Amino acid sequence: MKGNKLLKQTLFYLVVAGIILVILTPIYFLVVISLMSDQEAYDWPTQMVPSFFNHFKLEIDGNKYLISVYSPSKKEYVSIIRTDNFDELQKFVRNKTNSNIKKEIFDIQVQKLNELYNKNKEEIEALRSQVNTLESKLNRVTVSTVKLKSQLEKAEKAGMENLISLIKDNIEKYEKEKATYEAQLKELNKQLEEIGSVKFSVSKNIFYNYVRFFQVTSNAWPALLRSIQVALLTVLISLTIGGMAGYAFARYYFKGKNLLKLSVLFVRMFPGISIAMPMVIILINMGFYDKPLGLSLVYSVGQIGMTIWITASIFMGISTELEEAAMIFGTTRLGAFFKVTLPLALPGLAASAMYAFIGSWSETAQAIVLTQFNPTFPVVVYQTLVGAKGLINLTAAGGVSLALPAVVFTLIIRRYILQMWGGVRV
Amino acid sequence: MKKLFIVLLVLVSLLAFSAQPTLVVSSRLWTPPTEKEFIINEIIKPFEEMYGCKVVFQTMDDETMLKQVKVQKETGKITTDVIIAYATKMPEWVKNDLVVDLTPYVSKWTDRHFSKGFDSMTVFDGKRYFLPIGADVYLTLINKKALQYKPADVDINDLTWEQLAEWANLVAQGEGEGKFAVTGVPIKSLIYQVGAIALSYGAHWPDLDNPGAVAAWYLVYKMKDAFSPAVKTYDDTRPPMKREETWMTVAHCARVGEVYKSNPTQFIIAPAPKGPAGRGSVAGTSGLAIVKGTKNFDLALKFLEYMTRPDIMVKSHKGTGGFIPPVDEAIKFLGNDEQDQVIKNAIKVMNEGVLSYIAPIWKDWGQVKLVYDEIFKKMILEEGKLDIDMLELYQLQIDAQRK
Amino acid sequence: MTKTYSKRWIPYILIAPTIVYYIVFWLRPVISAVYYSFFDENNNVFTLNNYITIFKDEYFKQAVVNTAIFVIISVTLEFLVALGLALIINKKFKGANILLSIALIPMALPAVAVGAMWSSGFATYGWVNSLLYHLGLITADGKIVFLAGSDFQSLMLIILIDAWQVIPFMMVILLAGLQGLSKESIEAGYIFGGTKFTVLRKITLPMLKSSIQTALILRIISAIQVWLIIVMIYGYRRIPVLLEEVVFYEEQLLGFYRVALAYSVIVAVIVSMVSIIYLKVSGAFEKEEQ
Amino acid sequence: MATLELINLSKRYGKKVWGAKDVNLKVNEGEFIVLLGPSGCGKTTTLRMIAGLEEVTEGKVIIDGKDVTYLEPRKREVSMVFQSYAVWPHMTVYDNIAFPLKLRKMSPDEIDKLVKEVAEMVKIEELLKRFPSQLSGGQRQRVALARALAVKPKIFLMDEPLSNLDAKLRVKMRTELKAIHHKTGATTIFVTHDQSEAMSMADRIVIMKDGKIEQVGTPDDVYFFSANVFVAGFIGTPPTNFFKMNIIGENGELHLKNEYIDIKVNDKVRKALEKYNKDEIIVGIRPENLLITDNKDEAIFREKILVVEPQGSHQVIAVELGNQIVKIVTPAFPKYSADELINVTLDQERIMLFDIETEKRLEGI
Repeated sequence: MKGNKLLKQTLFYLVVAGIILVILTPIYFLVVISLMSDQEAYDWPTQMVPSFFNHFKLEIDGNKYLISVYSPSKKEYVSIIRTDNFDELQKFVRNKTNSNIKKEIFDIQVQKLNELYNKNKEEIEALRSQVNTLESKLNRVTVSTVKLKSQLEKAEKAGMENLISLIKDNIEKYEKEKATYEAQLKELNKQLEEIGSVKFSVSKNIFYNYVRFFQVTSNAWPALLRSIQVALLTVLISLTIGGMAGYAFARYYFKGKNLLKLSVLFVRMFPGISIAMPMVIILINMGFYDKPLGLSLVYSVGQIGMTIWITASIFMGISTELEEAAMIFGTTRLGAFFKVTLPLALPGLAASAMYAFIGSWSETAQAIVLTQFNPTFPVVVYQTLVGAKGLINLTAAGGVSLALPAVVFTLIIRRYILQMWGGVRV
Repeated sequence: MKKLFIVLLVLVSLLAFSAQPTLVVSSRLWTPPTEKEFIINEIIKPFEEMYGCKVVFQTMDDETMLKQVKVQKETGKITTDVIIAYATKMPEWVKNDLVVDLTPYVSKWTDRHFSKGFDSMTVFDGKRYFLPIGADVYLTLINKKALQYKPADVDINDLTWEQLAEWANLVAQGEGEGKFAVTGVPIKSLIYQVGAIALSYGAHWPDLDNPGAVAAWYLVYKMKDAFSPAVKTYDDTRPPMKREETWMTVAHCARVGEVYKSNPTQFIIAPAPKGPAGRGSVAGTSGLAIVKGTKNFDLALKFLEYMTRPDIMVKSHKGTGGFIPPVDEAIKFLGNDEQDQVIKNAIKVMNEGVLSYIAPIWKDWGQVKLVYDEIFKKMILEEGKLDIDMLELYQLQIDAQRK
Repeated sequence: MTKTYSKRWIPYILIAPTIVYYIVFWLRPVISAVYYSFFDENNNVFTLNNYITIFKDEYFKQAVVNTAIFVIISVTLEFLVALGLALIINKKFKGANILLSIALIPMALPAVAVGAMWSSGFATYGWVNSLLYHLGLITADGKIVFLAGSDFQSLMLIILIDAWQVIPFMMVILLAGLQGLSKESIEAGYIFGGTKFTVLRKITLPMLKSSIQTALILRIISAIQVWLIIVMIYGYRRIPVLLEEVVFYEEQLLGFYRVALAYSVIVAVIVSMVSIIYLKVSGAFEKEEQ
Repeated sequence: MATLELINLSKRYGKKVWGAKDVNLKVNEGEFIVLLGPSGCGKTTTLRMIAGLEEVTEGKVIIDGKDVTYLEPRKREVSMVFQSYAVWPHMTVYDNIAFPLKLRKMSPDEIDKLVKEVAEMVKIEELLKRFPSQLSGGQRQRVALARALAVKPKIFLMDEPLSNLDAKLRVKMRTELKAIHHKTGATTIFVTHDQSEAMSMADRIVIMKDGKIEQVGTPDDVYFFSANVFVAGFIGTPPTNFFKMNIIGENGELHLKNEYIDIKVNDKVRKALEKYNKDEIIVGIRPENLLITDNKDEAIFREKILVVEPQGSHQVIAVELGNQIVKIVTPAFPKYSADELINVTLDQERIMLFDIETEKRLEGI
């Protein structure tokens, strides 16, 4: 019996752990990718943790330096650039690996490398030419093998038994040959690495993507402030207007109450995207276009309904008698509201405000249409990300920067979220 | 929580606004953050210093730009001064009377000649509305890993479509999965990728009912196993190429250029492959134009003059993706640097190639694109059967989009 | 009788701002959208062509079917999982609060982040396969091509991705409802011989009805209007759904803005009908009338 | 201290439902009035109309000769103790009491003095710094009381203030409230549904039913001279036994008779019945007025005991007549037990007769 209970409990916690994993894994990877360099982010398999150091290999090839970086995924060095210009190399390596190679370190390594190279010059050249021959041999064998394989498929389809065995023999022969070449090549490369290259490690700037994201996102800071402005205005508008209606819902009976209650749903029924254009015209005529206020006026349309529901449920939780007591003891109806009901509703209202805040914080689709020179933060992030299609790590950094405030706010109001939704009814 | 609000309010109220004579430039070109950074710092800054003004350089997609300016016109409050739009959208700009006819001003500039090839897109009824900038063609991009499967007789810089197809098939056979990338998501660039082949085979692109087009689709059909299995979801060839999910592609020079420049030791860049009719590629260009009704016309004109100066053109095009400067004089300013690879290859295609442009004869180009997307999905990916009769039926859909 | 002290007007004063606001910022644009959906883009004459274009479009039927499938499966799935989660969190156990905190995170993520997360995840060389590889579940050659499935499979994938983000929202509403239930009535269920399942089905759920209604109706309305996540992962027209088509007509094609408006009207009509049917069937109207 | 007058006070909800109808009441200075009645009888509505919390449909509320019917609550100079106490949870006890005073623009010193004074009066001096959430129900009740006292109102309104307390505390508070009233002499309107509360505290009780006043009177009045069947039935525990009886003249004597009971009336009753010209009548007999006797001849009925409920000081005996349970209260001794056959007679001095149709009490008895 006891064992049974233990088993049940373990099972229960396993389920809980499973749920947490399912929720967190994608977010975890988004964060990990945002901390990875361009080189790491596109390697397969994606590493479970971002690296904190980059290991470089420097070689001389022709008159130029060839620099490679160690890829933990491939477990080998991957060449990244060949150049004779240090500034170019430094800039490239920084963008590619998020490591800044200092001139002094590079010079020391170059000196070492030159010594090594001068000492083994002939050997290196010989090895390199051997590698080249081997590579072309390998190429020939590979191509032949693959061609034979596709012939084999055709033969098998046609059922030509005699050909099949013939081809198979050939493939076997080629593959053996290929294996030898590969082994030799590996050996040669290893020798070449020993006598012709220097290796060194440089720490990686783990937050480089974030720094870079804010660098390349024009006007990120003003946009951020503007976003806060828009969100606060949205909160203000939706909370005053929606809060008033919410109070009416909680305290009074009036005609059309049910209809208005459902209007929250009606507002959601017409696709918001399609009214964005008429909205632009309205806002321009009112002089609010491309202004934070204009944007918050639009956001509030969606938020007011929710605020009504939520505030109504909050106000319903506050006894009318408290208000009546205040009225008896000397306040006006309004005074009773401000001195008694409002302070009591404040935590719930704050939560509802945060809700509206988050809602307007991450909205992109309408903001793109409704702003021009004064975009909100999500819009600049979006614009950067559209351009950064081939830079998933930068995209991830942008996404995380955008998500972070919203997530933090959500966690702050977590305590109140349930209270907010407590009395909400369709 | 109260305190938090107060702090935020103070922060917001600290927001200062600066008032300066400013030129607003909206561009669909140079959207990648790195490119935008380069243009702002290396190209626009000198201009600002030269004329003591401020330039707001915004990047956005063509549709948003058009929508914004349309609304500005409708409400009579023009705030955008200069736009950089793509060729396919130019007719819309002209039709809606949103841009200024630049012919009288441009004719006075003697130090530059815009590439004739793009006149069909930028000049309407003999009036030049757009100054071409950032032209594009298609280029081949190969990951060096594919080299091991390269048939011996193939010269990458003189590749034919047949060779590329064979090579791609060998890679697929050897690796067990297709490694060739095209953009399989609708309304993206598939029509140009197939167009490059079709033009190489002498097709009258984008029509489907001619031998060249059939030959092109036949080639695509032969490559049906060479496409990456996830090709249907590529809206851009950059991520799969960088991820090494695919090893080969023929794509827009800017995209290809970006991937190439992300690791020049890993990739090989080459002109688009050849066919019996030559090196086919669809070409396009973006264009600078001045928005009608701008209050800063003089400054805007100065900006256009500056941006299209051959040396500035080369500088801006070299510093960014892989677009081609569409002024004849630009070639003089190109060096022999390895970094010029992309532009050089692109110019090679532009000079030698069988080029075609998107003619302004379509009601809606997106619908034409969709036809290609559908053929690719249905015939190549799903059924694996090339049906020439069906091509003729699809031609009817294309014809329906003709004005 | 000098002054009439009446407060009957107070509620109307309180709701007036909301109504005015809705009229100015919602009804006006909606009416103009509906109005223009009946007019030709070029020469502004009355026409039904915008609607005819849609009904003739073969993607329209597909969009309706796909949307229906999406709504039915995703709402059912999300509801069941959300209910399960809510029941789990509602149990007082160590870490229930942590679980709630974590469960709320997806709700707060902006679309941009979600798009980046999943498109980098479900790419064949993305992190999902990497994770499976690290866990030893697949080999380097055995990568699962998530995005290459048939249209139906793709739709299912979208449903899963969407569920990941939407479940917390439903869970919060249900959990709030659950916490508001009186413990005694549920305990009474056990006392009088109910098993866990019967108590859940016969007592807890019926008592939770209005929370369930709220969660479902909000979810159904937004599920009919799903599009962004689909476009972010599959692009336009691979899995046509209603709103994706609206956006497609509006943003991707030139000169189809009014068709897009007409499409919106159709979507709005569909959403309203579904909502009304739902509210009727679930009995929300009757409750209102009491 | 003030007088209060309600003239034809009515409250209508919607089109037909009356919360209170034609309530007329005159309250003298310093009087302790209890509004008593079952739930939904309109007593709270009436109280709220006096307070100004409920809109008056018709009629007038007059305080100290001044018509306040349409005055805001705060201008009526009344104070109130609510059923749920309505102690503001976001203020300390001190602030709760001081808040109304601040609103009256009193000086801080004055406020402090007053707060201390009332706190002492209700014995919560040591709780002043606490928040309501840290108080027990009884303590909160005292806070509400202190708050109401502090403002020195013209009229003191109490809406079932004791109903949320446990039984023992309720009885204790009763005494305290009464004492405080005695000390302050404030005109008080007290709403309750508990008749023992009403009886023990009220100077006068107003009994209401369905929005109307049934009877106004001192506790003794309403108990001994209940105006109608409802009041007679409502007041008193166990409730009055009612019998529908026929008036029959036999051998020159008048009998009230039904299937089980036969009462030979005395002169006083006979006199009262003279003006009554209907055949049937309702007879109300309080349980303590039914007496158990050994004398068979005196008995009005004879029946087996159904149940005996000992109460310590007395015992309640139930017998079943047909399907009507009749209750009898007798002293603690002698003890009776179930199934015992008893003879029951009555104290005719305390018999109550009601008109069969109007249910009103016959005059003169």
